[in-house]
This record gives sequence, structure tokens and C-alpha cells, in this order.
Amino acid sequence: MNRQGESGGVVRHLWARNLLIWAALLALLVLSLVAAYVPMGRMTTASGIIIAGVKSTLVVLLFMELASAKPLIRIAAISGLVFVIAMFALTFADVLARI
Amino acid sequence: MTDALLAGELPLPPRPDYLRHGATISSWLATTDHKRIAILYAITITFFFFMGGAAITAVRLELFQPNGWLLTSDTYNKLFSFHGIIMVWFFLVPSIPNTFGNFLLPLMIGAPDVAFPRLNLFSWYLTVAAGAFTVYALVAGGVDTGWTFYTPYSSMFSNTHVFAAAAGVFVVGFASIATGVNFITTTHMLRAPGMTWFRLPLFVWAIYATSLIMVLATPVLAISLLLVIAERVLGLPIFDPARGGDPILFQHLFWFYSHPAVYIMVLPAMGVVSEIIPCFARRRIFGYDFMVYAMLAIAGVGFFVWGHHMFVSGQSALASLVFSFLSFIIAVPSAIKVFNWTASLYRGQISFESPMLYALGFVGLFTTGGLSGLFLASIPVDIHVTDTYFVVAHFHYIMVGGSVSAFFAGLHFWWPKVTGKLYPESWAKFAAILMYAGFNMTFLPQFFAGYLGMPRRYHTYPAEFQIYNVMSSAGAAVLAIAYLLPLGYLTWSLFYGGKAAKNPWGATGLEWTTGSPPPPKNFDRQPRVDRGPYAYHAEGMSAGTDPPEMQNARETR
Amino acid sequence: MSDESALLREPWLDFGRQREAGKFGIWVFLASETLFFGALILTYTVCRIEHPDAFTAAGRETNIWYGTINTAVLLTSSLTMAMASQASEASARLRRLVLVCLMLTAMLGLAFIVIKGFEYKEDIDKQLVPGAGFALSQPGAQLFYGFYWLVTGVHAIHLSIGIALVSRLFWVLLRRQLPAKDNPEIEVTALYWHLVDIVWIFLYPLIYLPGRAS
Amino acid sequence: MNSLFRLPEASTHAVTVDHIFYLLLFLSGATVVLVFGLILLFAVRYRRGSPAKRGPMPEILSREFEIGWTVATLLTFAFLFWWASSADLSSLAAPTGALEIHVVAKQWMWKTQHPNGAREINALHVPLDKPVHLLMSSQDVIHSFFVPAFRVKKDVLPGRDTDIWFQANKSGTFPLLCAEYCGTNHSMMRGKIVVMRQDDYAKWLVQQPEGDDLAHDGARLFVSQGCSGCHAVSSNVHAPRLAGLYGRAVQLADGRTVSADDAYIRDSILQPKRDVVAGFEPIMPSFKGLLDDGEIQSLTAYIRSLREEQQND
Repeated sequence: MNRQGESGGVVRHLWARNLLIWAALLALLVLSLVAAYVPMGRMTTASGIIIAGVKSTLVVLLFMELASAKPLIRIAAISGLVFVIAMFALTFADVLARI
Repeated sequence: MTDALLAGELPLPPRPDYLRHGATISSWLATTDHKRIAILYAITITFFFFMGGAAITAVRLELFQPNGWLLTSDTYNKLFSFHGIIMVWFFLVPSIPNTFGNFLLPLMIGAPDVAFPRLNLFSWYLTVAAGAFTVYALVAGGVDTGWTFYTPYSSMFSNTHVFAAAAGVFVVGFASIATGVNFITTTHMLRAPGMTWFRLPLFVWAIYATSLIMVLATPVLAISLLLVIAERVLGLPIFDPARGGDPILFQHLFWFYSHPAVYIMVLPAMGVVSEIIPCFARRRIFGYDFMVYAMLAIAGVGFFVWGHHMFVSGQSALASLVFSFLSFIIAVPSAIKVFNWTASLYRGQISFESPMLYALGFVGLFTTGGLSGLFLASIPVDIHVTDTYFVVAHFHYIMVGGSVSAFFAGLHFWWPKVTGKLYPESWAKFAAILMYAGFNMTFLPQFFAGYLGMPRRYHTYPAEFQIYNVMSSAGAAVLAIAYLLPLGYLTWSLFYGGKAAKNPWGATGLEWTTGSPPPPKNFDRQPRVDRGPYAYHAEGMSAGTDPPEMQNARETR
Repeated sequence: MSDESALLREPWLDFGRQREAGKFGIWVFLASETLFFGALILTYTVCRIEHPDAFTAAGRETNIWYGTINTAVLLTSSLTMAMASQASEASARLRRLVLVCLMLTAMLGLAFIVIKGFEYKEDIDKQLVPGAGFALSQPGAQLFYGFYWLVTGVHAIHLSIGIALVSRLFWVLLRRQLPAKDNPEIEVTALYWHLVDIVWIFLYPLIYLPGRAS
Repeated sequence: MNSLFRLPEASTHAVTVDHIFYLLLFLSGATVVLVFGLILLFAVRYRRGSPAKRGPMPEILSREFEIGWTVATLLTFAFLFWWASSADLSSLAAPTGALEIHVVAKQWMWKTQHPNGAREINALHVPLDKPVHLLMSSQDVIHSFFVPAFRVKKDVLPGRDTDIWFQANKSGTFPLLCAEYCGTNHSMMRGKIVVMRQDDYAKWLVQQPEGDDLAHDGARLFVSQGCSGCHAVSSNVHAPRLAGLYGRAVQLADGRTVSADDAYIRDSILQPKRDVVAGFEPIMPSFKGLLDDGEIQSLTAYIRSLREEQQND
């Protein structure tokens, strides 16, 4: 078994894959920076949040390898998100309906 | 780990049980054995229980007279705040999960320990450190915000030791999260071969559901207290109305934790009772799967009902409607559980040892408390009785009548397993009956006082409520005796009690198949499970009449 | 096999199972952290709904360059952390790569903290600390900075814990006290690190981007 | 004054609340009897060693049985929710023409002020059979306005107005209590509500020392705080006119329409950039910190009085 060559190939593959993700993340960062200066009313704020959502999805799925994780781990990961959404929704039922 | 590896294959010579396996101080304080950590917790929470109890004794004495004959208002306010903070976070939340949960969860699923033993010990140290903060707050002069820490009073107006108390609760929250992570992982990863999800005892399900709440709700408590601390100590404006802050937001964050926290306190109690009733009725639990779904439903929906604490707070009418509806919904699974416990008695072979008396007491008090919850879920009635003694009575029925009764039920049920000793049964029966009577004497009058309009947290009160307060204080004296009795006879049993057999109650469950007390690694051989829980009789039959040894056929192989 | 037995801990009998449990445990903890930061962001959101103009005006006062550079620094540290974690899984021959990536991660984390320190200095000079003499007059602007100081502080504490964990891991692996191959501590630390990164990804548009477009 | 088991039903609302309360009491009582009765019955009949029949479980005790009582409880609770909530919704908004009284809470007293300016401390006189609308705010921490005999309670918040209304239907004196813990003397923050016949109330009102009329207070503030510099009819600044504003729908610059009520006026004074009226520039400065709650109430009362002048014109 050609160990030297094999591990070299592995390293190249790892760098290629992760550098690509990293480049995408930085591109999204620049995009959100630019979008923040474009006056679009409420869409300006929304664009920042949406891009942050896309970036963190990339990190979660690829860097944190949730895309290839077992269902149990995925459930654990999603459960936090579900209850955050519930917390926001029910608090908004008060705050947005108060006025 | 070589020990553990071998234990799966070879029978080992008899070894000392976990209590005699090392007797030095450090063998206790540096232990990673879940059973020893459970004992450490038990000692800690007993200490806090009597501390919180002492505070409320002074309060009840004060309330004999309507005009404040004993204490100043400030002292009174500090005492009830201390009582609440200690009892909620340092007794009720850790009580059943961290003592019985810690002790029994690995035993019941046939594991040698919890998934992260060192984290388990760390969590106990956090609890002790947090308790030190909170007790410091008392010794240094007290805190007078009530256990709810409402802003802007706590963050801007109170000039007591809010920081120390809030920091203590903040830290104990992390202990709670650590325990929750540990138990969830243990339940998922360490079940013995054959122990499928629907063969788990209901106590394990209860601890699992509780752990979910601990993990997902406690961080929000941490944030709400962190914000209070930031505003108070660092001067960062968050809730300050003068600078545009919103004091109601604190209540949303606080109750997002503190309502589910009620289920942290009561779900484990339901688990304990679900173990005890089948054992003494010699019946399979009625509707096992419904019991499981009911617990998961309570844990899940429990997150969405917090706003029923805020019907008069000035939250929007829409929010009140949504929360009212969800609060009625969550009463359904609780009702299912009460019906199922009752139905489990049908065609049983019921005997009335002390654990069963406590457990039946739980069902009665929980039913009463739960029904009074319906009044609080319906908006117009809640508006009248919220922040009165009606609410005080309601949550004491759930938490003290429910959780503490179940704690004592579990204590008597598993005492022989934990210590290897038998306690004097007639004393235990007497204490159980006294506790039930004393409890009702204390808290039933408070429903009346509350409906008639006596607000909670009142140092002095209109004279027409005196009769109810005298009744309540007299009942509290009875209750205090009932709580002190077990401390006496259980301590006595440690030294003079008879030796307990492996399975003194003839109960099913893996914890009864190992020694009393269990060996350090719980089982000498890896248990294997081939049937569901509560197999006291054949499926479709009613109570078994076999002797206990036959019924408990889940021996290790 | 010798690697695995060096990494096996009580009460586990099987290394694969132990590793899975560690990974599952940290994910459960991360779910808890999600609620922690979720509650902070909810606080921000409610205050912003109640004071939209004050928040955009206050957001404009933050230094977008420090913020953007720091975001890039953290994203890069996530890259090196992911590399370390994946390399430790891939092959026992990549120990050196694991070590280098761990060191880079810790240094990028430190760089973030240093840059943050400069930013704090500037904020203090611009009188953006809530209280007497606060620079902005709109009611509600103080709330923004109350949130700003608190949340960046809490994030910095999380990051410091991360740096400590990564440095310790680096040290332990460097001295060969534990093998790098399949070491679950690397994976678990990496997951925590990424979460701290994700928190910052969300803080970036909330803190630095409001009010740029007007 | 209260009998031992009954609280007077001294408002129209109290009657509604008690109906729901008694129904709940009946249902709970029935459930308690059922559960406790069954437990006792089983405990006696199936005590260990009793001769009662055991053997195979009867067919009826099956899954259908379980689903049956689940559905039954669900339907009962749905009914209770519907009834209680509709009662709540129907009493949400104060009827028009209600007597408006301002309440300011502070540690540890209640200050009330009648429309003609008469002030009271820890007491409130109200007429019988006439709706009374309370506009409340706090100067420090959260308090809660609680009148058990009326079955009403509402938190009183700093920095925000809350309101409740009631219509007393029994004359007499009833306790007023603070129900939200507010510090040292929380339990001393008590007062009384005196319900009088309408003509007695009118007589009582004129006998009060000539208090400053809220609206007159407000008119003075309107000038002294500089509001009139822009909002007066004669001003050269392009600012919205306030006459006839109160209660009207207002078009905002961002397209929303809001109703000009107390909360809107308060917000416009404290956070003028939040709801900018269509057609105007956001030039008004905030008065946050310059006006206390009492002064804002006075200004609001003044603006409300401009509506009445408009109607008279």
C-alpha cells in the first residue's frame, strides 16, 4: 500500500473541499456587507439575516458534518432550533399584537 | 475499563458494595460512581430542604397575626424570597432527578454508570458552589425580590443582595444543563441489550423527558438572570423603562424557563409513582404507551404555555388567548395520567406499605392541584385569583403535595436498595398519613383566602383573612412534624435497621436484580432484557398471585 | 486498537459507542446553547421592534471594518478547525496537519479577541458605553449598546473557553499523551468551536449592518 | 365585612367571573369525587387477599377506553376555553362614554385623579351603575391594581399605560390592593373603593377641594414645554394640528394607519420618530426624561379636551 501517496491524496481532497466552503463563506460575507449599503427598506435588514442563515447552514452541514450525521444527531441539532422558533413566535404574539 | 470488560464475561468473586468500596473522604468527594454522587446530592438537598423549611416556618409564624407582630416587612420579604429560591432551585429541581435519577437511571437500564461520570460529579460541585452563593446572599443580609426576580424591581430598585442570589441560580442552572445532557445521552447510549424504548420503566421515561426540559429551558433562565445582573451590576440598560426598556420582556424570558420548570419538578414525581403503584397493586401499569406519550406531551407542550402567568401583566389579548388555549391542552395528558393510575388499581392485589401510601397521597394531591390549574387557565378567573393565595395553594399542591410526596414515596421505596437497611414500617405509615393530613390543613384554607382576595407576599393583611392564616399555620406545624419524622427514623435505620434483601417488595425492574446495596459497577454480569416493565402478571390478566420471586422473573442471565 | 484503548473511558466497553455518545452529548449541549443565544437575540429583536430608528442610528456608530474583519477571522478559524477534525478522522499519518490546524485555530481565535479589544477601546473613546455621557440621544440607543456590550462579552467568554480547549488539546497531542487519530476530543471541541462561530455569524448583521443604507 | 365564604359580587364583571368559577368548581368537585371514590373503592375491594374476582381483564378496558377519556377531557377543556375566553373578549374594551379616571402607582401608594381634577390618595370614589375606565401607569416598579369585589386586576407598569374598566353595581366600600410584589411595604399598599349613588357621587365631586383640572394642567405644559411652538394653529412650523385628533384614525408616513389613543399620544411624545404622520417631516424631538408620567397624562388629557372643543365648534 502506497501510504505516502494515499495520505497526500487525502490531504489534497480535504483542503480542496474545505477551502471551497471557506471561499463561499467569505463571498457571502462580502455580499451581506454590500447588501447592507443598498437601500431596500426592510429587505436590507432581512438580507443580512438571510445571508447569516445561509452561512450558518453551510457551517452546520459541512464543517460540522451534519449532512452526513446519523438521524439521532440531526434531531438533537434541530431540536434547539425548533424551540427557539417557538420562543420567538409566542413572544411575538405579545409584542407585535400589543400596539 | 478492563474490569468492565471482564464483568461482561466472567463471574467475579463477591466484592464490597458501593457504600463500602472505599471509605476515605476523597473516595466520596472525588467519586465518579453515580450512586455515590446520588448520595452526595441527597445530603445536599436535605440540607437545603430544611433550610428553606426554616425560612417558611418563620413566615407562617408571622402570619398568625394580621399586623406583623414578629418580623419587619423587610425580614419577611427576605424570608419568603429565600424560601422560594432555595426550594425551587436547590431542592425541587434537583430533588428526584439528581438523587433517584442519578442512582436509578443506570440501574434501571442495566448500565454500569452514566455516560459522562466526571461531568456528573462536576455538576454536583456546581450545585454546591451555587448553593454557597445563595446562602451567602442570605447571610450577608438577604434578598427581597421573591423567587421571580421581576424587573425593574430586581434590577433597579431592590437594595438587597440580588447579585449573589441571581448568580447562585445562574450557576445551578449549568449544573441542571450538565445533568440533563448526561441523562439524555445515558438513556440513548447505555441501555442494556434487549432494553428497547418501550421496555423502559416509566421512571426512566420521566427522567428522560425531564432532562429534555432541563437542557432546552434552563439556558433561557440563565439569560434572564444574566440580563438582570448586567443591568444591576454593569449598568447596561435592558429593562429600564426610562431608557426605553421593556420590563415585560423579562417576564417572557423568565417564564419560558419557569413554567417548564414546574414539569422538571413534577414529571420525575410521576415517574416515581408509576413505579410504586404497579408494585403494590401487583398490576401492570394501565396504558403504558399512553403514559409515555403523555409525559412527552407534557414536556413538549410545557414550553408553550408560559404566558398564563402573564394574563394581568399587560401582554396582548391575542397572546393571552393563545396561552390560555395551550394551557387547557396541557391539562389533558395530566388527566390521562391520573385516570391511568386509578385504573391500574382495578383488579389488583393492593397492599398498603408506606411507599404506596405516599404514592396514593400523591395522586390525590396532584389531582386537586391539577384541577385548580384549570381555574388559572381560564382568563377571567385567573385575572381574579392570580397573585393571590389561590395561586400559592395551587402550586404548592403540585410541587409540595405532588413532588415532595413522591420524593418521600421514592425515598421509602428505594431506601432498602440504596442503603441496604429496613426502616420501621409503622412509623413510616404514620408519617405518610400525617403528611397528607398536614398538607391539606396547610394549603386547603389558602384556596379560600385567595378566592376572597388575599394577595400573596403580604406581610400584613386585612383582618378578615386571619382565620384562614391561623388554620394554615396550624397545619404547617403538623406538616413540619411529618417532615422531621422520616429524618429521625430513617437515620435510626442506618444504624439499627434490619438488613434488606435484594428485592424486599417483590418488584420488577433491573435495579431489584442486583444486591442491596448494589456493587460498585451495578451488575456483576451484563443484564439482558427480554420483556417489558411491570410484568407482575401475564398480559391480559389481572393481578398476579404468584410469590414475589416468581413475578420478578427478569433475573440477569 | 492501541489508539482506541488509550482513548477508552469509563463506563464504556466499546470505543465506537463512546465516540458516538460524546458526539451526541455535545450536540445536545449545543441545542442548549442555541436556546441561550436565541434568548439573547430575542431580547435584541423585541427592543429593536420597539425602537427601530434608535437601533439603526446606534448600529451606524459601530465600526464596520473591525466587525467585518473579525467575521472573516472567525470564518477562517472554522476552516482550520474543520480541517483538524477531518484530518484526525482521515488518517493516523496526518498528526502533523492536525497539530498545525489546531495551532492556527487558537491563534485566529486570539486574533479575534485582540481585534475586539481595539474595537472596545474605540467604542469607549466614542462614549458608546451606556450611562452618563452616552454619545447618542435617541431613547433606545442605549438599549442597543447595552445589548452590544453584553452579547459581545458573552461571545468573547465562549470564544476564550474555546481557545483554552483548543490550546489544551494542542498541548496534549503535541506531547503524545493521547493519539490524534480518531480522538473524540478533537471532534467535540470542533463542534463547540463552530457553534461559537455561528453565533458570531448572526451577531454580525444584527450589530454592524443596521443603518448602513441611509 | 366579607362573610367567611362569599365575596361580594360588586360589579357586572364579577357576576360573569363567578359563573365560570362555579362551573369550574362543580366540574372539579365531580372529578375529585370520581377519582377519590374510585381509588377508595378499588383500595377496599382489591386489597391484598380479598375475595374479589380477578382473572382475565374485561375487554372493555382497552385502548378504546383510553381514547374515550382522552377525547372527553379534550372536549370538556375546549368548551371551558371557549366559554372563558369569550367572556374575556367581550369585556376587553371599555364602553364608550365611560368615566375616565387616571391612576398613578408608586411605592407604596395609589394616586387617583378624576376628570375634573379632584385627586385622592389610596382611595377612589366611583358612581354606581356607570362604567369607569381607569388609565394607569407607575412611577417606579410594577404594581397591580386589584379590587377583589369587582374581580378585576391589572398590572400597572412603568413606562407604559395599562387600563381596565368596571361597572360597579353595589354601593359600599371595597378594598383595593396591590397584587404585584413591589418591595418593602407591598402589603401596606392598600386603599378603598367607595361606590356611591350617581347623585351622591356628583355631590361628593363638587365638594372636593378645587383640584387642578388635568386638561388645564396639560394646557399649561403645552405652552411651557414648547409644544405650542410647533403644534399651535398660529405656528409657522409644519407640524400636525392636534385639534380633533383624539380618537381619529391617523395615516402614517410608512403607510400604516393607527388610532390616536392614549398610547399613541404617549408614544408620539416620547418616541416621535416611531409613528410619523403622513406628510410631515420627522423633526420633533423626544421628550423622554423631560416629562414624568403625570405630566404626560395631563398633556394627553389636554389633547383629548381639544377633541371636545372641535365637536362643539
